[in-house]
Amino acid sequence: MTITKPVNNVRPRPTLSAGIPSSAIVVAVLAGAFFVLPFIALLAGITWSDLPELLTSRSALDALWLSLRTASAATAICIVFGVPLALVLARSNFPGRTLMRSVVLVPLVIPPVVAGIVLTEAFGRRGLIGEQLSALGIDIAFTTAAVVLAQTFVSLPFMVTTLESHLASSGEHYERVALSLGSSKWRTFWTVTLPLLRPGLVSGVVLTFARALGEFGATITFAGSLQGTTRTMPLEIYLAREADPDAAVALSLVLILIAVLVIAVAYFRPKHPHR
Amino acid sequence: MTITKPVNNVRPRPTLSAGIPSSAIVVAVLAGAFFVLPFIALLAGITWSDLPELLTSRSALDALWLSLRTASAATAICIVFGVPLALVLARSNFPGRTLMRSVVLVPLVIPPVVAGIVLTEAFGRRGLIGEQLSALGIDIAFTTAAVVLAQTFVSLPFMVTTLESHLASSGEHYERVALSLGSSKWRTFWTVTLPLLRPGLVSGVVLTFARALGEFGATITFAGSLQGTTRTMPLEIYLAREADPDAAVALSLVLILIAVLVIAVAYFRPKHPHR
Amino acid sequence: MTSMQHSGLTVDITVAQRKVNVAFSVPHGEVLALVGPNGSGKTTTLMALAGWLMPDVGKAKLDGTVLFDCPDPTRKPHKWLPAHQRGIGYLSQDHHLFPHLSAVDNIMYGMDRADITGRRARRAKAEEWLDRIGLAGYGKRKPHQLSGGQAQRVAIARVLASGPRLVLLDEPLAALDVKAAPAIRNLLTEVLRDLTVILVTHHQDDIVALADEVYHIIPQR
Amino acid sequence: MTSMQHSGLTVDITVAQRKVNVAFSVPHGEVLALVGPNGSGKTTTLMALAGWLMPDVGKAKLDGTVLFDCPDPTRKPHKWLPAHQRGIGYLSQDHHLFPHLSAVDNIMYGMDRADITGRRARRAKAEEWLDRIGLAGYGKRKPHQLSGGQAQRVAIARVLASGPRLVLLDEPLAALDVKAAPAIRNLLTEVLRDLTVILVTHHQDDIVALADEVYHIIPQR
Amino acid sequence: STPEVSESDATATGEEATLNVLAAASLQKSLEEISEEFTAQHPDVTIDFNFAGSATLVHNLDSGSPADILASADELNMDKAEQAHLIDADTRTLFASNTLVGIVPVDNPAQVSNLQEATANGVNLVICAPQVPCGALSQRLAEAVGVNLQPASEEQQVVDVLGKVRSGQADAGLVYATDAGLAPNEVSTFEIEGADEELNYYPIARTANSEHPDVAETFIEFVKSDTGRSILEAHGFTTP
Ligand SMILES: Nc1ncnc2c1ncn2[C@@H]1O[C@H](COP(=O)(O)OP(=O)(O)OP(=O)(O)O)[C@@H](O)[C@H]1O
Ligand SMILES: Nc1ncnc2c1ncn2[C@@H]1O[C@H](COP(=O)(O)OP(=O)(O)OP(=O)(O)O)[C@@H](O)[C@H]1O
Ligand code: MOO
Ligand SMILES: [Mg+2]
Ligand SMILES: [Mg+2]
Repeated sequence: MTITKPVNNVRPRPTLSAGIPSSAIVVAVLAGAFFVLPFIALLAGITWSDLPELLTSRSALDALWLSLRTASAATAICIVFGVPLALVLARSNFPGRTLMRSVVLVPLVIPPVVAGIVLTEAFGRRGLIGEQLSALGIDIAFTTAAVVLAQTFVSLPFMVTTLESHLASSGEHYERVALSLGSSKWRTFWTVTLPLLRPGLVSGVVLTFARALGEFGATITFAGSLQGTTRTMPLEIYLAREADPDAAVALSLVLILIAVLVIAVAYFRPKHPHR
Repeated sequence: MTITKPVNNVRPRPTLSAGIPSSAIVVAVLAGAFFVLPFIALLAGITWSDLPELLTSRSALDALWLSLRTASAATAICIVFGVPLALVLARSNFPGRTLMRSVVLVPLVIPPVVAGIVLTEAFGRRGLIGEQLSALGIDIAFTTAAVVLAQTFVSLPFMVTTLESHLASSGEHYERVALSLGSSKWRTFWTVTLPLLRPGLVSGVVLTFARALGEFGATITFAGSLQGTTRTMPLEIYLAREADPDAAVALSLVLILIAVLVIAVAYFRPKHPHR
Repeated sequence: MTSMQHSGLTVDITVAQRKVNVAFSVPHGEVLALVGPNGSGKTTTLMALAGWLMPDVGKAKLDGTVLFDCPDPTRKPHKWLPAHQRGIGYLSQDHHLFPHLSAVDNIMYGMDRADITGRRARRAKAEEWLDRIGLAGYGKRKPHQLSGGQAQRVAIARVLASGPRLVLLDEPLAALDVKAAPAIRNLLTEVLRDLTVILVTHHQDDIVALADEVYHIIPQR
Repeated sequence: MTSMQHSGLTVDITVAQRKVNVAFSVPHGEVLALVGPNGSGKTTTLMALAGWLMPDVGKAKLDGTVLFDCPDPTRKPHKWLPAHQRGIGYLSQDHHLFPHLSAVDNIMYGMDRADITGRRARRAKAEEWLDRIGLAGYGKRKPHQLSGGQAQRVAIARVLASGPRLVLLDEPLAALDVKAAPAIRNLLTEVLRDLTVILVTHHQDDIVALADEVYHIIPQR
Repeated sequence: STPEVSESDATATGEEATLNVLAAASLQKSLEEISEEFTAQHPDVTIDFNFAGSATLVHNLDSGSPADILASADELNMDKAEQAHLIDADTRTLFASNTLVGIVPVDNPAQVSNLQEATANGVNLVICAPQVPCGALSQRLAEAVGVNLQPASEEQQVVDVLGKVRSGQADAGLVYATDAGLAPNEVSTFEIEGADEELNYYPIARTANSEHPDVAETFIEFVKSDTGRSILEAHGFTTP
């Protein structure tokens, strides 16, 4: 056998995947169909000719713009709050950790409308904290800030849970190495913990943003519904549904397109990922 | 210095945590307060004397039992569907993977009521598939099965996203080693992939179960609200709110207690975890 | 062995991006020492043979079975036997013991292939292996509760216990202490007697003690 | 060195669960070879010194500073300096290069402590280190694109470049080839000249070439 | 005067019947009470309710929800059901109506006592969105009275309006009289001039696919009977 000369102009073959059992692929295809079929039903149900008018109506555009702003703000807050919270839950051992972990997940399990009631009792004009804020002249009732607060409240659990499980499964080897190279805890956090947490952050951001974008019950109960100020896309969609369910489905398509865009961006991976 | 004799009756000191920057702890405490305060507001708002009567009413018990059954069934289905789907998304490279990933996340972002409409259009009596099923005498709309279907639809994205990010960040080294020891793909999946996926499964189950337990909009739209058959806790709570918001909050407390229980069980860790 | 064509291993591999290009053969039942400087392609070669990495161009044949045949870097290979059907035991440079299994369960993992049936028979066999590598009594430990050298020895036992036709060992003795190294070397001499083996090592002692032949990889710059 | 009390390292450590019990001292500027069979407690000792693990009972003092003082296994230690304040460079048995950083960025990581300021000065210094370990031109590679021996060398450079007062090396030469091993050994001789060092090794060559003193750990059974 | 049950009816023959009633959520309390009275007289009949917003009910009915009776909170949704032939138009009848009232928190922080004051600057007024029945009614009433509503929020449902005034988030709100009665300790009511001219009507009808048409019609009769009317009135509805 002669030695073949090296080929340089060819994309290198990747390391091989360990493979997936074929029965798992069958189930995956079935499960995929379970998602795709309703999605097709949705597309089939849309009256395409009505779409342009529906989507460019003043109220729809207002709602869309409001939703984008509030969901982005809520996601940003969830990152700022969620990362430290997940760190503390995953890597410290204070008493009451399990309790804290459960409390963080409460907004996930209570119906959103109840979340709205609870938020009112805490941050409303007569609420535990709201009253103090009111005295200081800060009134968030019926403002866009209330929308962001509601969205943050219901979506933070996704961020925290996702990040915590990633931190727990990745261990602290690299952090220890960094400290032994003289790096402070603060610097280690920024240069080691956070970059290595990337896959967790991506999935956390996707879940959080999606949940914030779809939030309805807590928003309407706590923040109200006024065009341009508090009426986000889901509220607009619900209102549209009263008169015309097809319009509701069509408006949902916009939400879906945004979600698809966000997901595509979030999952975009650099060419040479580290494993 | 004399050599101290070994101490055997003492719990071994654990390997040290790499530590958390103190500013992160401050933010975590703030974020924790953000969750705890509404929770306290919630507890403060409950009229404890009304509680026993409220919680032992026939309709509340029916709803509770129904919620537990359906949410458990939905979680089980999400595991069966979610694991293969996540595997395929994380470890294969078929064209349209990003599209598939987005489609899987669609139920997350559309408002639940729209999810209900879409499910009707797919699985309802006149739906794409529902029609065929109807012809076979299978009618799922407005049955308990419809509740499970609705819950599965809205909560599967959590399972898939969580598992996928775990699979992506853990790599395939151990799977390769197993294959090289002659283990089939199928056995490798059960003996290596799945056990190592444990932290992801735990957080996936927690998120999925919580979301299924709290599901309202898709259920009422696709399955209706019939006591004992389709009226789950969130629907019961929603009805209670009409007359008495305090009752709604009190009923939510039951959901919260269940969630806390599930979370405590899910996060229970064996004494000597492998890192 | 007379007929190298039909028995033993023949290899010819090119991985362009890593500047690796090797071609050699190992007669059935012999031990080939694969030596060369760091980065010359020893691990790359073993990975290709184990089925963890696809070479750009290459072909390998073991005892008459074609393991893979990749004539063209731009096309799918003519043949590509998946890793678990090759009958090859590979001790990688990082041992990768399964973190969720105890030492004894790690050793038992590959025994399917070794045709040892029955849970009790397997466990007995695994305990025997533990004894042979000087770690009797350590069976219940999880990998992270073992020292570097202990883990390395368990990994060696795991590969050998799986009954491979071809054994690939990437620096098996690197982490071992002055007593264990010769002991394990003796063990290898005994166990590997009838097997076809590729041994990667940087140590003359290993070559002298274990190898029938040596293949030097000369790096291309 | 005359005053061992005030300069250099004194150690006395007990980790009951691992049956580890060591006590020794290293004068400032000398190299102590820490040898002993697999599982005797070499890595455990280094981890305690580096601040990765708390001994049940123990005390260590470096150049007059108490690193830790744990008189009672049931109580909090009297003193416990956190890892990043000890000025200790630790090359662990698994090198743990940061997977998200390139080779050159890995080497630059600890230069804060070495008081090299300015990004360009650091980069230049790191390139110099790459050259010294024979890997000029490999700076942009991520760890998973390096061979075992190459990664090991980068890890050595990373520790040395961080300017530690005390250097702990756990089998630094294990993965190195026949040419690199002596070359790195020479490098170490040169770099470690004025530093206090503990070197874990199983190889007589290393001891002869590098060590001023040897401490044998005799395992307790 | 309870209507006589005909001999051909399922209940009379001892055959068991279950009625499925799709009803607007705001009717929950009154219909449940009425059904208790009804089943006391007809022990073989069981009544299962499906309470939701009226739009949801019509959607449910359209997609095959088992149902014998539809009771909606507005005529618009009943019209939709009729157009889709989901109900038997001959059985459709109005059985109750509702008027709008103004509500304020009991301590009335903004000192609101009529609709004009409720629309003043700096008063947080909440109403229903014009797309839903109570909002449409509010709009008509405001026009009739000649005020310009400047709400802080346009809610999707009456309960949301009530909830916001109840919790003190809002200073005033417009709700149905029946809703105002749900929280007598937390909100005070003020009358709106001309409100009794603008009514919201509740229609009820037997569905087209009812499995027990006779029992269903008997129940509808019962809702409209004196017993039914007195229960509805006790909950704040006006009856025809
Ligand atoms: N994923 C990768 N991408 C690109 N180059 C790689 C990758 N992995 C390894 N290399 C390069 O390929 C060459 C061969 O590496 P290999 O691991 O086969 O060396 P080796 O002979 O096993 O060396 P060692 O003795 O250090 O283990 C090296 O120059 C290495 O830097
Ligand atoms: N997490 C742990 N829990 C319990 N025992 C452990 C743990 N880690 C290590 N050990 C045990 O402690 C002893 C000392 O281990 P250590 O890693 O210090 O050995 P070593 O001298 O570095 O050995 P080697 O030469 O193999 O690297 C060993 O017997 C080992 O099995
Ligand atoms: O009873 Mo309704 O349809 O929510 O106004
Ligand atoms: Mg190698
Ligand atoms: Mg060691």
